[in-house]
Amino acid sequence: MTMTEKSELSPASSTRRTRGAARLSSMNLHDFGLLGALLLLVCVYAIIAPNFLTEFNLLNVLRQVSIVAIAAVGMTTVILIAGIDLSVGSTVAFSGTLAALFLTERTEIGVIAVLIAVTIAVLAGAGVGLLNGLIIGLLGVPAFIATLATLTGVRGFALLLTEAKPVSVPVGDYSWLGTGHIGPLPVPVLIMALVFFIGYVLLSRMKIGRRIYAVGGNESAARLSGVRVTRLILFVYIFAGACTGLAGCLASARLSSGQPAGFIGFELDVIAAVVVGGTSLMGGRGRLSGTFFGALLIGVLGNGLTLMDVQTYWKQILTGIVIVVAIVVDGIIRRRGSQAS
Amino acid sequence: MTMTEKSELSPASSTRRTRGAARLSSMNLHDFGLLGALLLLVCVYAIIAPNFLTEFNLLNVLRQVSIVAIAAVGMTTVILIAGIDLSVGSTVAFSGTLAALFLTERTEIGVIAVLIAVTIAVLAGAGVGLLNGLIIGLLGVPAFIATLATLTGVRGFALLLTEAKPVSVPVGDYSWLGTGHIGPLPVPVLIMALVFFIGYVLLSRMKIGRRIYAVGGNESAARLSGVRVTRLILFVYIFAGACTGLAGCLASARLSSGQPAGFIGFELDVIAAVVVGGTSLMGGRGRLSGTFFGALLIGVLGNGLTLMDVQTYWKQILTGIVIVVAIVVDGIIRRRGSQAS
Amino acid sequence: MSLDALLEGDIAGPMASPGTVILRGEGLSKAFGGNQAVDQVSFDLRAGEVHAFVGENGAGKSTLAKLIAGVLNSDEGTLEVDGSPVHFPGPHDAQAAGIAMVHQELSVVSSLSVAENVLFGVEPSRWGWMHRQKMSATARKYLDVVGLHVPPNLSTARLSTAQRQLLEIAHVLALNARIIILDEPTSSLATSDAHHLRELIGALREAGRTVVLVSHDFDEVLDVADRVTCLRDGQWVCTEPAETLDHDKLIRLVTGRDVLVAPREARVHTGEAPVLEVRELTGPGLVHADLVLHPGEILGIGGLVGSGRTELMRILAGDVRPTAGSMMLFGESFAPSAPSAALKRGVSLVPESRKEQGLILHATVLQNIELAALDSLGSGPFFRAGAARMLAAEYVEKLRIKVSSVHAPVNSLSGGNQQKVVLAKVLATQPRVLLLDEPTKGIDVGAKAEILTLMRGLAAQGISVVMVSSVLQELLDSCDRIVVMRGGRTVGDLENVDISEEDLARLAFAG
Amino acid sequence: DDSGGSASAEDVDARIAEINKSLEDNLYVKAAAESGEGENTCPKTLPEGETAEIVFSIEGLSHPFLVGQVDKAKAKAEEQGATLTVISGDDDVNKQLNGVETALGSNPDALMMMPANTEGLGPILQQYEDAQIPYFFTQKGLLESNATNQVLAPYGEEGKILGEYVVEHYADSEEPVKVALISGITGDVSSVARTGSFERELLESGNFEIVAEEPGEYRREESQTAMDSILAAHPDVELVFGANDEGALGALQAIKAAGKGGEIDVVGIDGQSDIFPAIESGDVLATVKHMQTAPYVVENIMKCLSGEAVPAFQVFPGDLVDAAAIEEGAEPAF
Ligand SMILES: Nc1ncnc2c1ncn2[C@@H]1O[C@H](COP(=O)(O)OP(=O)(O)OP(=O)(O)O)[C@@H](O)[C@H]1O
Ligand SMILES: Nc1ncnc2c1ncn2[C@@H]1O[C@H](COP(=O)(O)OP(=O)(O)OP(=O)(O)O)[C@@H](O)[C@H]1O
Ligand SMILES: [Mg+2]
Ligand SMILES: [Mg+2]
Repeated sequence: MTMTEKSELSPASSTRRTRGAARLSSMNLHDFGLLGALLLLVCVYAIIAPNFLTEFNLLNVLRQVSIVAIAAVGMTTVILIAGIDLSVGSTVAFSGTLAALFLTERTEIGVIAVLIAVTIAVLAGAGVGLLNGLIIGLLGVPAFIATLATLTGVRGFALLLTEAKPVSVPVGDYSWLGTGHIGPLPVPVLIMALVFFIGYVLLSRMKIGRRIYAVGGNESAARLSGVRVTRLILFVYIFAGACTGLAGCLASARLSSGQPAGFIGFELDVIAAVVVGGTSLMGGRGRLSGTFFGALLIGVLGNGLTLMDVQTYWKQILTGIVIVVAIVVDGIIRRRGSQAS
Repeated sequence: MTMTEKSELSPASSTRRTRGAARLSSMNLHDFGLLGALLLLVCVYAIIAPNFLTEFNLLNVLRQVSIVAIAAVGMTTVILIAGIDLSVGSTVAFSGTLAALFLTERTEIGVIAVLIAVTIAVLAGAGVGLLNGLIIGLLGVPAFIATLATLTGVRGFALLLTEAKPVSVPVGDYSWLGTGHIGPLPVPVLIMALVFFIGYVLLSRMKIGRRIYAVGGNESAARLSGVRVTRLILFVYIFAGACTGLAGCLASARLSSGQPAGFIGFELDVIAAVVVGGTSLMGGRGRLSGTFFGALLIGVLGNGLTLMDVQTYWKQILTGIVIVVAIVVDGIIRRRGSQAS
Repeated sequence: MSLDALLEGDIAGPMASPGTVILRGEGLSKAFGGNQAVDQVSFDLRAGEVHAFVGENGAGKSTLAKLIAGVLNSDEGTLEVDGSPVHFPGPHDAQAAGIAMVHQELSVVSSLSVAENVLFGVEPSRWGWMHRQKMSATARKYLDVVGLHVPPNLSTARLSTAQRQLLEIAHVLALNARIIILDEPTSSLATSDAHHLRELIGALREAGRTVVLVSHDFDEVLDVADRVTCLRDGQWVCTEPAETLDHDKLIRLVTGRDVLVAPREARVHTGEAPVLEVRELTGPGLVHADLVLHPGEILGIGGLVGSGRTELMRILAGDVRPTAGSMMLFGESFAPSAPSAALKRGVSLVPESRKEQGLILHATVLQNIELAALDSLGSGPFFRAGAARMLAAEYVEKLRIKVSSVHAPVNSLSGGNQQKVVLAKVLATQPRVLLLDEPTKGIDVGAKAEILTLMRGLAAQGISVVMVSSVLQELLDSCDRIVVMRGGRTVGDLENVDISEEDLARLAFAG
Repeated sequence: DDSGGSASAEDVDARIAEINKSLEDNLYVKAAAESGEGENTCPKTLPEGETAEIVFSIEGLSHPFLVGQVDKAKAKAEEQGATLTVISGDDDVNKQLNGVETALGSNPDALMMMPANTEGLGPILQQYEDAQIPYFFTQKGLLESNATNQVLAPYGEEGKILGEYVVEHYADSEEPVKVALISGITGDVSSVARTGSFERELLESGNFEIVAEEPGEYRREESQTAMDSILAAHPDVELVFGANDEGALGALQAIKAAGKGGEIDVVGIDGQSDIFPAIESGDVLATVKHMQTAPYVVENIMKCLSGEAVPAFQVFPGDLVDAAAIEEGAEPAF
């Protein structure tokens, strides 16, 4: 076996250490790029935006970000398999409205009722996800157009349910989900942490995570390696739908009402968070930590601009610019990172 | 050399004719599938929707479809290179508003002024396209996120321009563009025909058309075959922007006003038309004729539902269902078509 | 870690004693549209044998293999495993029955790490939870066995084609199947790795596994196979014990004729003014390369996996920019900013990976062939479809591409014919310098001879050819001069007179 | 629906009952009834010499009326020596709530809100109450809340005023007049109030037949498309009601495109500047001015912060504007 020994000395193996280092640093560099942008923004705001660096405001931002971020966990898995879910806004409205409808007739809302309402919302979201998954995985309709159709259909259904009227929830344990605290931490932030943890386990600690990355990276290869792709697509859309349903539930808890006409365009915020977080729309590449920082970056950006009393039109223009800059800078940092080593 | 002679008779060559036929029929079958769905819809409506099959109504549908269809020509080229343009709604609002701003101060609007206004709108659209192209082609930002950023930014800019006020255009030659007729045919329909003709020449009769399909099919193969990909991306987004600008101009002519806050979500209609028309979101596959029928299908669908006085929520639900069904049926017909031969 | 130890683990499915038939196909047929790819084929596989499938490009070898592996479902015929009929709706089901396949079109997932690819589907885990610490160690065992020495946590995107090929073999070993199908596993391996693979296959046989080997390399087939099944135009021709065959017999079985490669005329070009001169070229993957190319010369480039040959070709083709060094083309400086610029100067490349860089798979043969030559098809910005059709028809004829019509999508062609389409596309640009990176990868003996003849013809017309190949014998057979690369450097430049494979190998490993 | 015969009397009665029911608990209709009743004071008064800091949370800024609200509120604030911070909700309930939450962190002296919709504001308003920051509503509001003062939109009144005008305008008509309605945002309370009040007025007079109702989303392009279809289905329609002027102008555009300019009457509500030329040229019959309420609220805030009591509800219906009114010098509302 001289051959094997000799080829130990081939260039590929001599670069083992540097390569390994490169991979490590490029992984960190990505988060570093985003985190850098985030820290920069925080510093700038700390100086120029009044009341930015208060505990109240920072917890506020976290709480506001949490709903987007929870939906973004599901969206990350969808984008990792090179899919997309445009129906998120409609699903948030739909699931929140359903939960509110369940609660609205009650005079007393106890823990049990709240749990049932949460379950209803999550199941409603998972149901929409199942529908998406069936249209995409079984019927073979491209995800963009399939979820565009459910965007329209689910919205129509949500509006139909209540004739477009918002549904009030009597104040009680339910709104605690959206506005309460445990210790210093807002409840939605804690729920967000839980969802991220579940997402992390799923993507990084379980076998199904490898399959998600594989299907996104090279679907036919994954199929040839024995992945049952249709099942996986179904699973991912159902999971994403459940996350979205939970987000819808928290949104309705926060607003103490189901808003069948609300959250139009919400999916774009969610997708922006995921993509700014470094997940590739071509599938197969990305991580949840990036999604979190992406959501936070966009949330902090908007919060500071509001505090600084920037006119809303300018806010829109600046948001567009910052998103592009963030992605470009992040790309440069990553390319540098992998060249330097 | 008996073998070589034999191989002339091999299955592959004996199927030469059938393959050719298969290709022909599968190409036609696609349009046939769509056309079939369209005809079916028309037949159903002719029976159950009052006043559907009148000349007035049919011309009406065509006129309403024309603005979406014009933007869809540009969108088809973008999707063919595996891109996407989410900024279309904002660009329609922006370019129409600019054209209206130019005209609003005038008391008399002559042909020259109209031509200048059209040019302004088209250039404004092309400008946004250039911006998209630069962000995507030069900076390497994914098209989805780049145009999501311009969606936000351009909308902010349009609103800023007029403080969200619609800009009225004095009635005159300009509104003729949107509402006039030449012979029995509405002007926007004729302009649409012209844009489709230009698109057809570009995609099917010019070298650049071949390159567009190639870049969408396999970007690195196209690059190695001498396609200057960045330039092509720039060209395609500028062309699409110009189409969108023209659509914005017609929209403002039709409404006799620029609507900086209007056309939110318009891009989704445009994308739906292109994709229902059979163009693949993965790039490289699709045709303009499909786009036209796709736009028409969606337009006719909505028109008939309105005529039948279907409740707006149900309209949304039905639209979602019909889009999915159209794509699924079309896929089945195409698969049948290529198997049968 | 020896292979034997690795193979001790529980394998999927029961183990049969050597020699018993464990899989039988009866009257298998598969058609694509009107094209009968596999036509009434019957065969059997025995425990502990190496069974080779041979045949021309498009003969149906891969299709047959895919029928066994559950990737395709047959139109007619039955499959039996251990005497009972089976039906595999998907690859997953075949894997469950102990059948795994390495595909001709490489299918690693480049967004996963090397270890994740190796252990894909068999991650050390409990109840769906991965045992991450174990992964690297387990993966490294398989990597060592196939001779791929890269860190298990490296991103697969950084591997070269050959390294990916080895990775896939490691993966299929990790699946621990009892029937292992290898579809042209050595087509992009360097000679040394290919030899190593032969040893590996032998070890698998010793361990009682069944290996199906699809290959165009008859030396390899004769070296490792116990039995050989030959297919022609989708039909079974014969199944013979390997001992009864030799190289010439195999060629006749496969092609139905004698393939004669005219002996190479030794030609020396060094006196003439060079066409291309490369000095001290440095770039990604390239440390220092010198190269001189003369008119009408066929220059071979040899070397090991990852020695920088592909990177050199990409720089010459304008696909990658060098960081230092100079290039001269026909006496003028040459610094192409993009492939389009190189094409304008008459430099064309047949890239290493036809799937990723060579072809638009879903597009037609016509659309692929016309692409690079567009500038010459029609005047100004307008395109003449008629001219393009004629051009494509001409090259389909010239290269004998087996295709029903130029309107057939490229992904319906067999691997070898796809390779010819790439060649046609490049030749249609009428290059003055032709760069070929592994041009004979996956091509059958007959076609190889045709391409060789074609190259000679081009060279005779004064076109200069640079050819990278991992098969040293192929370089010796066809090139006037051979440059050897090692570690991103050119380390040897030999006139192809009286040199042997050993000379080249010695240079490639360590001067 | 067959537009041939006129609807039976029972149908009309049933429809009127339906409208009455839908308007029964309509905030705007109720608020108008309670206008001027009750009085509130602020929890704290502003120390002498300090500038009042007012946060104005508005549902969005994508409509000229909204921009007008902000402009007029700013002008009033400046006049009164207060600073006004504007936070737009970008037409989204959730984002508006974000803004209101964020503003709480800067501890303003008063909050003025024009909400996208009023459901679910309870918890955040409670936080403002806890922080002793008084809150006010402009245009849209909440019946059961501790808002100090609400100057609400007269949506119902406007529909009624316009309806009365139309009834009188067609008093001489022999046949029932065929009317098409282009409502605003589907299900939106404002649209329900305007369209319902208008329709009720017409139905009660007995001289009108409603042949079609389509949502126009308060937007010109959607209204035009809706009108295109109405014209196709009911070519004999005589009068079109737009739930706002944008809707009326969209309908007008469709009528002209169909070559029926001058044959069909159009009415709208809002009194926006675009509609004035159309009224002058006779294309549009009339509109009702929809006045910005924010400056009244700013005034009330300042009064309240200086210790005065302010009324709980106020509703100020605008004037009807027709060609005659314009001749007499009526100005657009925005
Ligand atoms: N997916 C497909 N669609 C249509 N035709 C196909 C498809 N796959 C293979 N074919 C056709 O089936 C025949 C057999 O192809 P196959 O890939 O099995 O050949 P092969 O013997 O493996 O050739 P090679 O040595 O070139 O790999 C060819 O004529 C090919 O064009
Ligand atoms: N995109 C890349 N990024 C980093 N390293 C790369 C990249 N592409 C290739 N390399 C490395 O550069 C070296 C030279 O690779 P190259 O593909 O040129 O080798 P080669 O001699 O053509 O070998 P092969 O037989 O594998 O094609 C290898 O070590 C390879 O891993
Ligand atoms: Mg093959
Ligand atoms: Mg190589």
